[in-house]
Amino acid sequence: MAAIETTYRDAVRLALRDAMRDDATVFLIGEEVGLYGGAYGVTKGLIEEFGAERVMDAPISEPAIIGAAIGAAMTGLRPVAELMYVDFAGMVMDQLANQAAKSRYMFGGQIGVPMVLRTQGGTGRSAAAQHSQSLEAWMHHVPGLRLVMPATVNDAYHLLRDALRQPDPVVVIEHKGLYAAKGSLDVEAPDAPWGQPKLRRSGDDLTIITYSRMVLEALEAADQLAADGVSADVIDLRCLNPLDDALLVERVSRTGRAMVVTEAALTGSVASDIAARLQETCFDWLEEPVLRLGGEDIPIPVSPALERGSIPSAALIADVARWLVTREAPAWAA
Amino acid sequence: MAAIETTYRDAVRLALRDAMRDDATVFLIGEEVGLYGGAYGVTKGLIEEFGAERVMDAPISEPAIIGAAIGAAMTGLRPVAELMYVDFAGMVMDQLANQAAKSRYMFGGQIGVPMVLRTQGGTGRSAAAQHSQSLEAWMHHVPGLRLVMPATVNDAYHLLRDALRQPDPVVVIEHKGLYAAKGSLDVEAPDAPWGQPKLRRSGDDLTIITYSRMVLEALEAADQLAADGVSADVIDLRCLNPLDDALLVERVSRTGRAMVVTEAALTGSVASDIAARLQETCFDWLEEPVLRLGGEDIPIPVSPALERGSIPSAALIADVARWLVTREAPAWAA
Amino acid sequence: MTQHARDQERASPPLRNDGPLARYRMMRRIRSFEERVGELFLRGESAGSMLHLSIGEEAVVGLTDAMEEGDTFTTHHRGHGVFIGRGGDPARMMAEIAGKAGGYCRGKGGSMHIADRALGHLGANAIVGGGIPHVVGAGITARNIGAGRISVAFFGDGAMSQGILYESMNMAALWRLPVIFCCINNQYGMGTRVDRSAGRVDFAARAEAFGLHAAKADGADVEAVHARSLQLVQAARAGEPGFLEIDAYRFFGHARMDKSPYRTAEEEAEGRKRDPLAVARARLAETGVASDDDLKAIDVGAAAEMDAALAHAIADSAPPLASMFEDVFDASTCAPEPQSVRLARVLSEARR
Amino acid sequence: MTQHARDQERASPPLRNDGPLARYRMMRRIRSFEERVGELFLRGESAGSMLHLSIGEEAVVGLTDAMEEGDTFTTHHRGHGVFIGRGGDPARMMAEIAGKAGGYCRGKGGSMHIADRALGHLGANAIVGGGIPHVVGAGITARNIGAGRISVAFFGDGAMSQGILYESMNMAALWRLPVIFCCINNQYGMGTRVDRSAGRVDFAARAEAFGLHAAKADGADVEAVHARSLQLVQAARAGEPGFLEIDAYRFFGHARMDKSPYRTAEEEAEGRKRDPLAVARARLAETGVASDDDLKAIDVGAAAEMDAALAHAIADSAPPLASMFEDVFDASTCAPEPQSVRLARVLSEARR
Ligand SMILES: Cc1ncc(C[n+]2csc(CCOP(=O)(O)OP(=O)(O)O)c2C)c(N)n1
Ligand SMILES: Cc1ncc(C[n+]2csc(CCOP(=O)(O)OP(=O)(O)O)c2C)c(N)n1
Ligand SMILES: [Mg+2]
Ligand SMILES: [Mg+2]
Repeated sequence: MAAIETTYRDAVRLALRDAMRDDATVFLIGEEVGLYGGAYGVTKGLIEEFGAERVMDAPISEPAIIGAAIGAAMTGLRPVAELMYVDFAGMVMDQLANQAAKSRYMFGGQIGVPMVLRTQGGTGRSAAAQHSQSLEAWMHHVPGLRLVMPATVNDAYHLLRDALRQPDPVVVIEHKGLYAAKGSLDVEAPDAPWGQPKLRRSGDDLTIITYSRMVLEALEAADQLAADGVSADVIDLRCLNPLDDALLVERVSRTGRAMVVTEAALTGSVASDIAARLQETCFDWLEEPVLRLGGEDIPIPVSPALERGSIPSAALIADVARWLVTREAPAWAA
Repeated sequence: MAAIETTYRDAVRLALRDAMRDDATVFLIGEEVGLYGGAYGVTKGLIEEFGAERVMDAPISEPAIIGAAIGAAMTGLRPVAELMYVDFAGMVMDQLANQAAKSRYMFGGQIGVPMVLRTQGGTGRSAAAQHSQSLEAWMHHVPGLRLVMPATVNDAYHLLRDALRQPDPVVVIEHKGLYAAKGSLDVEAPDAPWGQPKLRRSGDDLTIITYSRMVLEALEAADQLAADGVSADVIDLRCLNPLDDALLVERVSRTGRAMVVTEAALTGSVASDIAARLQETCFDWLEEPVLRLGGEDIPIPVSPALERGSIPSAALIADVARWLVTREAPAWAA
Repeated sequence: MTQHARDQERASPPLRNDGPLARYRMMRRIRSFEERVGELFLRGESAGSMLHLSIGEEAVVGLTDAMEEGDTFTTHHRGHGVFIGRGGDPARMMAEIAGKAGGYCRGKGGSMHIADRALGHLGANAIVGGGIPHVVGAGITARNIGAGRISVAFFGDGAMSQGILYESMNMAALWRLPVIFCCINNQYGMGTRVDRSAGRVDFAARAEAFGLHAAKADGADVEAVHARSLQLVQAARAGEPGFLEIDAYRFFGHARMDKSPYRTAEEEAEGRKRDPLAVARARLAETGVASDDDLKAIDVGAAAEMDAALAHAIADSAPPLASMFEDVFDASTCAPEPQSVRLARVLSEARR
Repeated sequence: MTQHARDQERASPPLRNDGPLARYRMMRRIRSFEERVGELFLRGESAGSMLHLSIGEEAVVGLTDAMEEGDTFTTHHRGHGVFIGRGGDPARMMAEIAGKAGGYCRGKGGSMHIADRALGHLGANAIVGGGIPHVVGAGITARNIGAGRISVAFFGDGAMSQGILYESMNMAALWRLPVIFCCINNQYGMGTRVDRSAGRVDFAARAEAFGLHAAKADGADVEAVHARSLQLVQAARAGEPGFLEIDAYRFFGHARMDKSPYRTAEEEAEGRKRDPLAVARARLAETGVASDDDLKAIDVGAAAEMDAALAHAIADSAPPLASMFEDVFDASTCAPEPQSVRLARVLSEARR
């Protein structure tokens, strides 16, 4: 089957549809996933094809939704629970971290929880402080949870399908700002094997490491940089936990300069974790510290200008990368 | 008033008692804080002195306990909400991160939430995977939340009293393994100013940075190292967020070697964040990467031997520090 | 009391006790306001599209009007009406919805996070159920140091599925707090009708089982809501917490982008017949309390007020970029370090 | 079915339908087991002190005995009794409580996290309320692909204050799932008596308000519990979920370190009179179902069985250190990298 052009939103929907066609135990449970078709339209049409027992519109009870998915996973189904916004993670971290992630371990290997939690995060819609967060760091810190964040249309499909083949819980965080993004989907060709990062662009001067929507900003930044004669790697992490860092180490030990970019509030972010790891492993090859660039350490403001200003953009990434490589400070740093 | 010898547990209790005597708006709310005297005996006797309206035994409703504390703080009281185990944070992160931490910001500065959340974490009592965690990283990643973790008897008192003077929410995480620890308390002399780390021991060869119970392990490790002619700084972070890193930068740029130690699962830990920051700031002075040492990336097993084996000990810290300084691998690394 | 609150008090009619006509006027102001919010969005001037209009739910004024100065409250994402009912300034609200510097929250909160502490508003919330336990805390404050103040949580039928509501109800009953839980049942949580989210659709029975005084009132009839509210408010002041369900209908989509394909046109037409403004208007005319001209004057006055609010919001300026670092912590303490400062520290040539 | 489960089935008496005498025997086994757990602790052989004995709550057997093979369940931190009631192997349980390699969870779980998937046990939970929603999921499985299987959540009165219970009840009622919520009300959550944690202490009323069949049974009378249970199990199998409160008394402290200073000796003495073993024993003797000798033989047999379990647990070996990295993920995928490996990578001389 040849690749098709489609959107990130539709790629997720196709992944769900194909998984549900292939495996009768897969079902969806979440708020507004059925009649409404999903808050961002991702699950549109699925209730018509699969019925209300496999596309379950749930009451606004986030903890019990995740809990129910866990119980279903323990007893033979493959639930895809949807948390409408990752911002609601604070209601479900107990079920996610204390139950889903620990059951196999606490029970000595007896009880696996093969469920997928789908959610979305990020800024870009003036949705304010409680609907714009990037909270992957909370999940990243939980042993037993796998965490993936697709940046491309092809990954939106494949990471979800692969997640649905795992024997353990996987959190898939999509990005609200990517749903309308267009790209190529080849259902037979994942961008990279499950668990591995992907080099989206290669360069010589520095390695930019990022994930989710920031991959697009980083690629745009790399274009801008190229125009200035600075050539950058862009690595898309794809699977954040467990992390396979072989590619990162390989590229960073070549370029000697690394920058880790995240949309999340920087303090305590996944970017910090990756930077800490990389400087341990690549220390002898580093010309400069592993630099972190993230969201400001503030709640997300509703004003569009403030929201944009609080998050890395292609221009900012390019400025900082140039600074790192050429030691020339951008105008705003004066 | 002269210093007294007391326990960490009693220092916390004295801080609560003194704060309640000084300020009629301070009250406690939590599970078993009254008649039972606290799961670890911290609040013993307070209900007798202050009555049930100021020492409120709450139903087992963690989200609403934190939510009620928030509402009380918004309207003029100074609540100390107790979360019996930090392991239950997953039930309350919504109230803590989306409500307490963001209210001032979302409402443009109008509504502060001057509350304290007291909780305790850590290993050492074979309490298994759901009662032994170190989840400070979740709070550390929340803009608007202050986070402190006392390691000493004196800090157990002062950090709590200082927290109760803040206009914004503060999370105080105690350590279950420290409650019985003895030490000196001087109610007039904090170990360091609010917000600042404390150099607990100074050395020349490396700087060990840690917090909470690991400070004790690090100090013991430093003793062991001294016997081998390796001299180590031990810095106790005390206040993890916001972080004042001046002392860290000063010491690490002197020793050129740094190790950040945590009891939490290493991936996504506060140790990663501090290591990432330090290598950025001190890069030119570093002889070696900033090394992280933490809990293994696993849930905490109940078996005492497994539990102990999954967490840094003084011996492990010493071994790794020696390795870092002398480049001689310990026997177990062969 | 802030200067603003004082001005407010002068500018607005007294909040209560002037009866049905005042309540009609308040309901009209709410509806006109919400219509202007829709316009703000259509003109591309709102901050985002997460705008939830309370049209059809104006009878909530029956409860806001039974509250008194000093009482506090929390609202949900569809809370404009409740707040106007408690004296909110439409111009500052509209400016906030537009994300402007002169908005209630300096452009940081937006439609779902409006508050005015001076008016007792402890904050609107975008987390379904998120603001409910805060009234329990306000109730503790009232009990421990207060004097007769009550606190009211306003939320939708969707929040009836949130566990934190039951935890909060239980605490209020256990501690006999001066608190009221008000469910504005507009029959839908986004696209989900209550009979698709509740195993048994008798919300008052749930509240009663937790030990609250519970009542259900017809949301098409603001006076019925008001009568029930007066009883519940009186009981709450005496330490007997209550629950009120206002049975209403959401006239339009969930948010501005939603065209409600999950319900039929017939159902909507039926639902919109339960219009609290039409009912109140007809009764005021019938009983001779107000002439048609009086009522028209009220309508026109409300429209003019809200036109002005809309114009004000559009004219107001965007917040300065640097303001994003303010209000994370109280200004007397510290602000977060901007990244630009950290990067300069790390990368400046002076480093070596 | 695992080998263990098969052995188990041979070794134990059939789980149900052999009436009051079998239920007495089961209750006696539970009590003897719990007594040995206390001994394990006193001998310093338990993994930690978080040991919650279910003595006084043995009438839960009335419900476990009404369940069938293939039915699933979750338990709380005080769940030893429930699990033995469903066929749990005391020796492997005791070994787990001692943190040993031969325990049900290979020494990783301990008293609060025992499970035997083969017996339908989906896991004990140390989070109050944590296991409740899992039966909703099991109910979905039963509905979507199952055949008449029910799932039962066992929890304490303390969990009646957890919001997730009401969320779960609502879902079960809404989706008509084959699920039962069983509250073992032992009157206390740690040191808090139910009237200090509940605004209105009528738990069945709460469940009814959410649309469940609700019943309360005398926890001193296992046959009363059993009769109610049979009704609820039958209804649940037909898609009508239920709620059962077993009204009992916690004979001892909350955990092994707790001497219950928050309650009076008189109250305890009264409470301990409500002893389901004494009641069952007396009735069996009275009705002539069993002679005193029969009953003694049962008691002695149970004691011997549990002595053996205790000895087995003490003799069992600690789990190997390296096993800590197993079971984080399924063995077919990957295990976490031990720190020693990472450190060697970072610090090995080969680095440069
Ligand atoms: C905790 C949480 N879950 C889900 C949402 C997404 N959401 C926003 S409004 C809404 C429906 C709420 O329905 P209801 O409470 O009846 O209020 P209404 O919109 O009808 O006024 C949902 C599901 C949310 N904001 N918060
Ligand atoms: C979410 C959560 N909150 C608090 C605790 C601490 N805790 C353990 S048992 C317990 C009391 C539980 O009471 P109940 O549910 O009645 O069970 P019982 O101990 O009486 O069997 C508490 C508060 C916990 N384990 N989990
Ligand atoms: Mg609604
Ligand atoms: Mg109990």
